Amino acid sequence: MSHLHAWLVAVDWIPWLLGPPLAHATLAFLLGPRLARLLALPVLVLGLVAASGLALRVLELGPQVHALGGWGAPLGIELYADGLAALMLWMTAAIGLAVGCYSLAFFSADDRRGTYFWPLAAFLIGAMNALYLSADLFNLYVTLELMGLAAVGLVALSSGAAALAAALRYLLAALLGSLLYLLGVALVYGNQGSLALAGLSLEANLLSSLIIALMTLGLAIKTALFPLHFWLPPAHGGAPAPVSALLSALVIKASFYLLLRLWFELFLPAINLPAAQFLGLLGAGAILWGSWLALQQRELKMLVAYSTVAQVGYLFLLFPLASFAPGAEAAWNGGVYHALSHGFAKAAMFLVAGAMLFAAGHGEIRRLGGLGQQLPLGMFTFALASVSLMGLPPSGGFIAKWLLLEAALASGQWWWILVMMVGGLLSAAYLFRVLRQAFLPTPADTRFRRPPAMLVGSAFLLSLVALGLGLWANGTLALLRVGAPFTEMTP
Amino acid sequence: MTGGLFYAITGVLLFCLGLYGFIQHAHLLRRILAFNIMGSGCFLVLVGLAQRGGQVDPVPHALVLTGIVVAVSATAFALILMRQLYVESGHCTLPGEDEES
Amino acid sequence: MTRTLIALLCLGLAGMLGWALWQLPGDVGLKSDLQSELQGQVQADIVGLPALVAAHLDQSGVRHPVTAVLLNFRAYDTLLEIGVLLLAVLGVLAVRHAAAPEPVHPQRAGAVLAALVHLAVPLMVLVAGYLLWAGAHQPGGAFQAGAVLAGAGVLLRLSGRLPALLPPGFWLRAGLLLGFAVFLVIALGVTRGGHELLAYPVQQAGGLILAIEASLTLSIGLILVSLFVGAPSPPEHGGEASE
Amino acid sequence: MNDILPWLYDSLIALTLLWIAWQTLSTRDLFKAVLLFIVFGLLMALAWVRLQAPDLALAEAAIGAGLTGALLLDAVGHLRVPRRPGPRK
Repeated sequence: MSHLHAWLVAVDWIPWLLGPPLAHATLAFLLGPRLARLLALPVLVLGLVAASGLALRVLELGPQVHALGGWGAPLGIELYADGLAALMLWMTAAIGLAVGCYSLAFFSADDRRGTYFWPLAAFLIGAMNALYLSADLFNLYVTLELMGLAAVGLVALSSGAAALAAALRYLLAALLGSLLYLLGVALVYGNQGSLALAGLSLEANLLSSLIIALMTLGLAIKTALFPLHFWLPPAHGGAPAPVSALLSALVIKASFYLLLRLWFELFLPAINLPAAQFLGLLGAGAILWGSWLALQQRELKMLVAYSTVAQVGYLFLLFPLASFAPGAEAAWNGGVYHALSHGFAKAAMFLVAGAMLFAAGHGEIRRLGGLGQQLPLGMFTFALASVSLMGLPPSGGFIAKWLLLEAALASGQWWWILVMMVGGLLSAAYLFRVLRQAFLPTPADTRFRRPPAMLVGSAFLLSLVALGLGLWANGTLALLRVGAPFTEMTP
Repeated sequence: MTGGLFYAITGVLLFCLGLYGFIQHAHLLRRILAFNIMGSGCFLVLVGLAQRGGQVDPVPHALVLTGIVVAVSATAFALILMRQLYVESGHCTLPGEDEES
Repeated sequence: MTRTLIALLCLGLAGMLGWALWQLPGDVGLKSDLQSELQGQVQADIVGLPALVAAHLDQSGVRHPVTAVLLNFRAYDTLLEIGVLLLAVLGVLAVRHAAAPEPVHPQRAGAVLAALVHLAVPLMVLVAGYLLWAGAHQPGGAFQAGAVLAGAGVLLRLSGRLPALLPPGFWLRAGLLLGFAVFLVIALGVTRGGHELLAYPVQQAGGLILAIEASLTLSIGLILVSLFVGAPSPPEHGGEASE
Repeated sequence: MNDILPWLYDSLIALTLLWIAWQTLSTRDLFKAVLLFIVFGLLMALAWVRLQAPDLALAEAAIGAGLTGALLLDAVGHLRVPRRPGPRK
């Protein structure tokens, strides 16, 4: 055991997080879906091992730097992994593995969509890993584009005019977002003469305010922050279930992660309080408006997609809550914890929604009666994921909301507490709508198909992790503390 | 003011012009054109601002070369999505955003 | 109403950005000492990176600084960028795959176009080769060469001499992937012996970069042609539209 | 006098760039818009020459104006084939 531990810590895992997914994408395209399926599990398991190894290494040795090409910043590009990056990488690897298992059953070997699903999904995971590791402003732009095009390609796997429109809307939003970000990069480079995130910081002046506004706006579009969320529901709700899970759980978190990095490193000296409060206000709008719309939806997957719009709001409460010294660290931890637990819970929920659609043959919530008996483990999974999304103990979502509440109390910003309470009640309302319907008796004319066990099983495992994040919060928070911007935490 | 800064300001104006076109047009081909103009504006800022002292900086040249390739990839993909949408629905606009004329 | 608002917002953004940039270099006399000190620091930084590139140029394996940045100092950007190109092709294929198959309309070329193609294509291949070779010490390189190659492909396609490329067969896929694969293998291969990703040994840097560039040229040309050819052809008669 | 000439040249390029961009986005004819965009790309190539970036001038002419132009022209040709618009909403 100690041998394994020593080995995990000794290896430089960063190349292992980039090489295998990109190689898998290449081979999957070259050799076709059959070999792609064979390679999927080994590559995804390797990804989880590498992410775990990196997390352990960061925990024991501190933040890791990998100077690409041996040049070092600012001449070359540096990769950087601290606790936050390690956690996001681990989430990507774990959810990626579960979604991979699910997809093996979801896309049968002769499903036409599988031909392009595997290379696109492998590219997507490689792009997200690259984004989490990058410490260079322009390289981050390239990873954003890589991730965006892979995600849009996955949405375009569905056929029909509605799917094409959803993909186009998503593509245009993603391109607009990355161009706004790129203009910010151009201004930073012109002003400071470097692209390496380490060592850059903005002075407080008009140009800096404009840079912050442009880059924040661009990344907020990509994160689907209210009122810029218009592209998310059709794209996430209309895609095949495993794609929805990847997009809703992971892809929006990547742009949020970049926003966090920028705000608390590059922008920090130039940020003012109203800007942070404004982001919080948009977050509050997202929570209320997204939950309200989720309540109106008739289709199961659209409900889950609007729930993502609402849950993104909590992430943005981090910015106002972290702008006062008391409670800043709790806010930081709470926001990141919410990103993690929402990732696992939402992936589980989209995957199980796919299984429910398979079982019932449609997605209309009103006609889901009887699923509780037909798919008991599936409905249990849905309930577990709901517990985390509502923020009930002992889930990861509970820890996240608890930390955010703590931050709000410590900094005296009681209005955000109010928003979180109302948001919690609304999410309970829309999630119970589904659960209540599923446990009604089966209508007479309904036929169910039994979904492959893998569909429900992988979703169930993810919902267990969402729950486990609440039980093993100490270890996770210890990792998050490595290299964090706030370190006045009491043990 | 040097030539570099002059082109950087031109780039900023192009970006905002493109942004206006991107938001305001509903026709997808026009939005793709606007996106390309925004991109060109960005590239001018990147090179021009870095060279406002007068000396040549090869780093933004390499970055813009990357940017041009990324832009053509995105343009090609968007165009084909648009054409397929046209084949399947007869429209060149997204649902709910019909061009006012 | 909204239109005017958007116009005003864009105008305001343009004005503020322009103003902020205009103020950047020449205002030393107006500001406090601190500001002018910062100004000096900024200027020094701007000199910094080009000087750094120049200082390391002899270790990069090429003599042209832009190529050195593109394929050595910041080669990782370029690697991911080829990924973006591949993703565009994959996205196009996914869209066309999801759509119902359609009949192929072979295109017939006129005599003038055919003659033009006869002359232009070999010339363009030559130009591409020259651009690729030139990139090591003067402007040019894989991207420009690939684009010229793609131009030749587009001409061939217009004259009807290029077979339908979709769905791509094994060898076409191999060609599309070649550049990315060679780049990736070299990026990972040099890590043997505890080096960083993409850390080419100084003596082999020139050769490795040439290998990468040559395979990139071919792949970029094929990718760009595929993006052109992959478009759906216009339907002969308007089918029943569906929403 | 020697200082004025490059200035005039740069101003001419910049103003034409802005004007063509404006025309591209505001003209009613799609085909004309695409042609104007190709001209825009060629002017960008000139701007790159003025900024002493010959690599970018080459790439802009080949990719920005040439290939993007070809893709756009092809698309316009496609959209000119009349289609009965389907029902909306």
